[in-house]
Amino acid sequence: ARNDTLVVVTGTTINSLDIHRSGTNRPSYQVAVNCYDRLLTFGHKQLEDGSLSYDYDNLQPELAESWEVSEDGRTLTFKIRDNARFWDGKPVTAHDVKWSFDRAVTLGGFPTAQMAAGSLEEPEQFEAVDDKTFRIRLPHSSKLTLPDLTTPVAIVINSEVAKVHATDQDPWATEYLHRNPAGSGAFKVERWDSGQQLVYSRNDDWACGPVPKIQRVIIREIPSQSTRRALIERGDVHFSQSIPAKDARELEAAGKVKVVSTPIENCLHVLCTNLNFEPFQDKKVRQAIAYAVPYEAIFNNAAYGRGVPMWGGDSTKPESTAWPQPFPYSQDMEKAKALMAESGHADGFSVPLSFDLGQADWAEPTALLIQEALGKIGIKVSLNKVPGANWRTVALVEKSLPLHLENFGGWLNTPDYYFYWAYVKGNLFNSSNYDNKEIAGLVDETLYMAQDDPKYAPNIRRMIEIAIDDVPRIPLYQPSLNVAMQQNTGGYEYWYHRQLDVRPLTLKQD
Amino acid sequence: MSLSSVKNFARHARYVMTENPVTALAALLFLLIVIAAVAGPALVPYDPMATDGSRALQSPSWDHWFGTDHLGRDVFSRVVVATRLDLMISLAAVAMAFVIGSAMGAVAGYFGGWADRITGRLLDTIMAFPLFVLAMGVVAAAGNTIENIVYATAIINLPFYARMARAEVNIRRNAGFVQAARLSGNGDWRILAQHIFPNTLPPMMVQISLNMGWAILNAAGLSFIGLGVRPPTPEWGIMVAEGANFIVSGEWWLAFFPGVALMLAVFTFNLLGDGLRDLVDPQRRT
Amino acid sequence: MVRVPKRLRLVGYRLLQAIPVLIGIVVVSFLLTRALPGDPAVYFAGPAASEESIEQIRVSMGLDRSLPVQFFAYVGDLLRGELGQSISTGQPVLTELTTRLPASLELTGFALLFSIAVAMPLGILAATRPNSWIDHLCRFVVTAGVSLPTFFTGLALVYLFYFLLGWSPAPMGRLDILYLSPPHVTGFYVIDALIDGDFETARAALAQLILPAVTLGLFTLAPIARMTRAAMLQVLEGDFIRTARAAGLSGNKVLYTYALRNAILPVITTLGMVFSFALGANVLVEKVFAWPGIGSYAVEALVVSDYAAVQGFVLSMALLFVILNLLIDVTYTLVDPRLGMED
Amino acid sequence: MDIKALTVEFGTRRGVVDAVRQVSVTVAKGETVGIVGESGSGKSVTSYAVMRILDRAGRIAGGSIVFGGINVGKADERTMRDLRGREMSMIFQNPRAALNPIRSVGRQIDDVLIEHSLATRADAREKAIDVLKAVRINDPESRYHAYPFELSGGMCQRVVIAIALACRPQLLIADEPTTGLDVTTQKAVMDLIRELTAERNMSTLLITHDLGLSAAYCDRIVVMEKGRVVEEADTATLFADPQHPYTRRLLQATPRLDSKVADLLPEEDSRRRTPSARPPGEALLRIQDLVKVFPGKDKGDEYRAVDGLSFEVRCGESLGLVGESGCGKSTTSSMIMRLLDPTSGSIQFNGEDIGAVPGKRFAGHPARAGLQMVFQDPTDSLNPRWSARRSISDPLMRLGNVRGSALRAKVEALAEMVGLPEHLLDRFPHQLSGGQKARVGIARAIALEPKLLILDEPTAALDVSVQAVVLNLLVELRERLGMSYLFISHDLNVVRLLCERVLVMKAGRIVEQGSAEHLLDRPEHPYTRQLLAAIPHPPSSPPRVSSESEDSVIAARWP
Ligand SMILES: Nc1ncnc2c1ncn2[C@@H]1O[C@H](COP(=O)(O)OP(=O)(O)OP(=O)(O)O)[C@@H](O)[C@H]1O
Ligand SMILES: Nc1ncnc2c1ncn2[C@@H]1O[C@H](COP(=O)(O)OP(=O)(O)OP(=O)(O)O)[C@@H](O)[C@H]1O
Ligand SMILES: [Mg+2]
Ligand SMILES: [Mg+2]
Repeated sequence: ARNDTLVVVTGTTINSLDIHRSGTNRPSYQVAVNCYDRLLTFGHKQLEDGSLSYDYDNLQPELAESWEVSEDGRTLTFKIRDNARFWDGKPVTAHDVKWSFDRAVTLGGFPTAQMAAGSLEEPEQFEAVDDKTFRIRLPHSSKLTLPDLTTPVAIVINSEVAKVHATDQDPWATEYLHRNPAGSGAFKVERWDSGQQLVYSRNDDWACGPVPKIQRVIIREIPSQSTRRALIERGDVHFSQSIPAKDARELEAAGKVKVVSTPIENCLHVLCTNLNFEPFQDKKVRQAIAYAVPYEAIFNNAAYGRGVPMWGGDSTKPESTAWPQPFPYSQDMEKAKALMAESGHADGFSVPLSFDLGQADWAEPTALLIQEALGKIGIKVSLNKVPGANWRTVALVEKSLPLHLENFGGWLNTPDYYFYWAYVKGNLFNSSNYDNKEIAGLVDETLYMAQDDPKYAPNIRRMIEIAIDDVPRIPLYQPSLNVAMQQNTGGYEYWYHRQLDVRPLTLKQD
Repeated sequence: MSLSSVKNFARHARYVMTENPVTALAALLFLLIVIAAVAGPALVPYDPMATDGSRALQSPSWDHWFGTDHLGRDVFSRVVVATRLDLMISLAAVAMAFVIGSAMGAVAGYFGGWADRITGRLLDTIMAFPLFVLAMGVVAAAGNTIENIVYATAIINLPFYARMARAEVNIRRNAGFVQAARLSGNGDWRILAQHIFPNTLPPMMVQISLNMGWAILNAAGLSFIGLGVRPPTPEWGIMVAEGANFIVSGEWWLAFFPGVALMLAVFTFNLLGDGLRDLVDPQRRT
Repeated sequence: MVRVPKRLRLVGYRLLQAIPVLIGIVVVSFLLTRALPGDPAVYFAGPAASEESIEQIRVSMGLDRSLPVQFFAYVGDLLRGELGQSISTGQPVLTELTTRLPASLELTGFALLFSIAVAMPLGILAATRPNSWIDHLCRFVVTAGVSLPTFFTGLALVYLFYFLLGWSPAPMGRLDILYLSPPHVTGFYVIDALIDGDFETARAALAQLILPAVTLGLFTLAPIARMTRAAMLQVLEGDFIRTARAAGLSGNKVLYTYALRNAILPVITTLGMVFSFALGANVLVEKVFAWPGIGSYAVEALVVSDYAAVQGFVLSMALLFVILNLLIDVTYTLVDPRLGMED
Repeated sequence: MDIKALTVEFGTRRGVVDAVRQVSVTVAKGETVGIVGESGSGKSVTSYAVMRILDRAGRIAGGSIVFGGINVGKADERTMRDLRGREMSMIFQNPRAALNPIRSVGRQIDDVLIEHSLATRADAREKAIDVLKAVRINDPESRYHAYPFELSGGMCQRVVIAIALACRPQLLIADEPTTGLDVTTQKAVMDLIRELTAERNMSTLLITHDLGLSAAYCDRIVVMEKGRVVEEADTATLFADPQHPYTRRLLQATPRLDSKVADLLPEEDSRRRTPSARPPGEALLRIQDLVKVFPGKDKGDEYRAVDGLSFEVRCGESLGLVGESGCGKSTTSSMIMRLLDPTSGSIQFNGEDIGAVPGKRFAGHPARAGLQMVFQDPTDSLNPRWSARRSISDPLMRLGNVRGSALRAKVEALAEMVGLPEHLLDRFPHQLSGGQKARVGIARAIALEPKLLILDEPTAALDVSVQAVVLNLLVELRERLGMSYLFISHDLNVVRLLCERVLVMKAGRIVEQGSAEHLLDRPEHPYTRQLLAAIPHPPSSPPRVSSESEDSVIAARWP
């Protein structure tokens, strides 16, 4: 039986089987990916290194057999597959889609915010025209809506089953779905021992794609990173998700297991200055820091060369709209010192550099290197590890960390989407408290604009130009998502949501 | 203290050591640790904080006796320099626990009654927490500064001293020499402080030395779960904890040397206990 | 005879004594959790949540109320047997505790078994030959055991016995992937598998247990061995040992029936302490061996300020502690006829 | 049994110590031989060597011990094990400690019987009960299941004897079998041993420091000093005509019915003192209806340790207080000393009711310095971490307000007064002998020149020879400082040496009082008579035979 069972190790805990529930953590999203279907999905493409990735430019049907966009782009009509059935045999209908979308926009929290990114904000927008036809009305056309329908949030739930378990206090059956997924996806949850493992077993009747090759997938949670490495290296597990960069480099060099590293789209590891703090309000100080950061050392010693350098760009005026792209800074202590001297803080100052305990594996060496380098331009840095629970509060909600390491990445792969979250005042990931009227205006104008709109490219370039000049966020590098697998394991595909999609995986018989 | 009593004490110390070779070994190691703590920063060949990407993760060699870590820092220098901090953490934590704990215990044991009952329940409450978890809680709640680590360690060590002091004082509170002290016009507090308490010291010494070792381990454990001393301060526990992730990839020296240092220190403290007791026990004097 | 009621009364008195401790624990755990940094509402709301949704969740979790109100609500829940829901694992705390506690107890129990099996003979050996080289060696060995940070020992053992030698199974928790967990009876896999008659699974569960148990056990050798030695030494000096020897009793009879049984009393007390100590040390060992126990649960919960989970954990530990002390008292009264008879 | 030129060595921290040197003793069948000598003279070590149960550090370095044809020094451990218990056995001091505290006494006897194949598991119980019967334990069937803590000291000693005699050995070694028991129980136990050994025609080796005891029970006596035998003779001969000066000193130090304090020391000893007869002054201390009730665990079992005591001590008077162990003597003295608060009654000292001042606050009371006490156990009463000098200084500093060089001089003067060599002042208690510790205690007590000194069995822990010196010292101090004594003891004979008037106490009450002479010669209360009869006497004053049966004596103590 071992031949059609795939064993995956991860370091994180799956805490719910329902992505819509509040409190559900990121690792749990994989259940939505593997056990539920969405209306749409992306096709895939082969990257330069030969590995597979989803293709942002290639929308494909999943539950929807076909879809139509109205002239004005404000009405989307989907035809549901005839043969699509939930696990209990009930056909998937437009009513299920409506119920699920209603649920996502009503429950609040993350699912609602993510739906809103696609301009999907209230139940009235969704209509089940008939059993197999589903319609969405948009307040305005948006290039983000269709991609947003591929996210793990936009899943379709078996509404009949859910309604049976709904109560007055809990009209959306969160308690039930939390433990009992009810989907139509390629895998069902066979067993879930919270904190230990999750076992998927194949849904042989899956209609929305080729039936997976693998019968069972066991996701084992192993908190110790070195144990995970030992397990994959000794061949006791097939697949290790999200391995540290160092392991990726060494395992690849050793050649016993396959390592795939994919630069994470629309994601940056950045050093954020917080403009609420006096020294950082001075652009010169920010630039001085950007010139003092030891990019090379960080890339080699913290990222182990995995990822894409984001320093040493050619010009301060970007030519392309590619995002992320290297900023034109690199370590130049003379310049840094000169800028410091010019600034109002010639004598330097003291500041704590904070990072998330959960990100320590790259953030800690990075922070140490930055600490040492900034010391040389007179900025005395102390390090501050913030435990996970507190991180989101102090960094993102209160935005009270003067200097910190951040790693936001947007799911939807457009620069304006990134800018929306990270550079617009008040938005969650703008932990710098950066406030620039022009960027805010540009983002507002561009966010829903189609990419082939003539104003799109200049707008984007302008945003990037301002970001380069103002540097509230100093990009360090674009990180990679690293995974390791046995030689007999194949079919791995990178996804923007960074969850393991187990559906295409294969296992060579040995 | 007169010269002769100093001499006497030295003779006694020598005797204690010759009688028990393990104590002598422990004393030697302790001396080594103290030297490293006092003179460490002056002795080491490299700046323990200086990173250098070009020499990251080198295995032990002539230049770097204990190798270098992932940021190219010299492990030997870091291990030596860490001695001071570790020694300070354990000394401070144990001193605090000892002073407060034994005072509480002594009062409870001597006066009995309500004082005793309240202290007893308080200690039971502390003891009912798995101690390491309590330390975690305190540090998590108050923040992981060195002071908080010391406080947390002191809190979890406190019950041991309190209980011990209570028991030791209790068996002596009606001893003949205490009655005699009363007749001599000593008040309760003076009797407790001058007559009874010093007599409880020998068994406490063993506890102190055990706890010193334990305090270091505790700090190391906190580091392992990410609540310990903040980087880049060199501290054995955090070095082992960080180095642990490198064991499987073959960079054993990262965890090994600080681990050995940690072990040696704890080991020394533990072994020192019996010797210390013999040293402060007048009964053993000749 | 009057012995039984007197002892019963002693046990009852102990139970009564536990009440203020439990109250203390409830208060301390409540205050401790509220002192934790981080806002559970923010955490619970998930990424990209808006301020209103955070506020909404704060209200639904009751965190907008004043501390005393929260405390009484908490106590009220407790009295109804409600421990609440853990936000980090999404499970009711009670379920988590009932599945995880046996795992920790199994680990700790085996560790102590191992530790006793090694430490007591060492202690006896050392006590019968005080200040000999054997004595020094024993002291050396057990001290070495307690000097190593448990996580370091654990990792080293994993590296050696799993990674390099391959003797031990993958450190992936309580049971290898190949096996299904045995039907739940006691929650201890080894015992449950044996009850089920499934020796294969029992063997596999045992194999998983060995390394973590040894790691934890090494750490607890020292107190047990030291106490055994000290108690044995003291007892062996006793007049009644001399009487027994003068009456011509054999060496073994004197050593085991006379000396050891007397020396065991302080050792039992130490065992109780060591047990609660080991439960604390579990936290680290569980993390290394991916052991789904209560310790690793507590760490996670603490780090994410999971109030209900931390409180539930602390309470269950306190109850365990009270039960343990009771057990020790009962054992004491079984071994020591004097108990409850003297003042 | 024949011991020839036995030498026993101990390896200690300061090299090898000869505890026993060239000792030769023979014990014939049916004979009772006593070994006497002061503490540390090697009596116990000799007997341990015979049993071969020396400590690990000890070793038979020379000589031979032949027992029934077997050379004990050379025999292997198996033979020895068989020999022990079966051929020779031993009774120890402190019977309670000599029994396994957590094993029922019956089982302990079983163990011995089974070990020596005298019983099987099946019939062990029955045989053990027989053994218990033989040592006259009441109700042996139920006592079989008793644990040592459930038995009185005397009963424990009977059980120890039962264990020793279970295998019907040829030789019984009794090492101070009665220290720790009070006089009446001592007599009962010794009589039992005598009876049993006579019945079975056993040899007995009785080790004691009490010459009176050995005189009463031994055929022959061996006197040991510093590890050597200095004299050996028939009991009668020894007492009539002691040869060795050490023996003579020992004999002399043993109080007899007619001896005076001074007689206890050799004539040439400068420390001899004779009390002068002075008319008693006015009442210094007046006790009225003093009661002390100790609360028990339950309401019902509170204990009246002192039950309505009234007496007075006059200025310059020495009052004796006697009674068996546990009758409330120490409780009374603690109350007078204001270490313990009485339940009711008054304590008037110098006309002031000091009983009304709580003990807690008495430390600062002006009368504190006038009331001092010498404790029963000199070791326990000295702070082990303090040198003798510091112990003696303590009251002077606290209450006398003496500091600096004056303090030094005063302490040295006190040391001289109690006969403590100056160089001992800087020693710690464990470096002093029992007699020396007693002197430190006395020096401390008289440092403030108290009006009333209570002596709570000040010599109970001391050897007779040391006791003699201490008693004379007390006489001298009283003459010099004009103090009043309340002398507490369980030994009427000792009390008489020092006191003009004696109170006899039983169960918290006074049963008889009068002048010392009168009480000794014509005791009226039966209890007083019992106490007197129980004291063993050296032959020069033949022991009086008690009319009471021993069982009633024991019953008197354990109701
Ligand atoms: N284990 C030992 N190690 C070293 N010296 C010892 C040991 N046991 C006894 N001695 C020494 O042997 C000497 C004789 O001791 P022993 O116990 O025979 O005296 P004793 O005559 O029985 O005295 P007591 O009346 O106090 O019982 C003492 O000086 C003592 O210090
Ligand atoms: N603190 C106490 N609590 C309860 N009972 C006590 C206490 N102190 C003494 N007793 C009891 O009071 C009685 C008298 O004790 P006390 O010490 O006065 O006797 P004693 O005559 O001095 O005896 P000994 O000759 O053995 O010293 C004893 O039965 C004792 O058990
Ligand atoms: Mg003796
Ligand atoms: Mg007394």
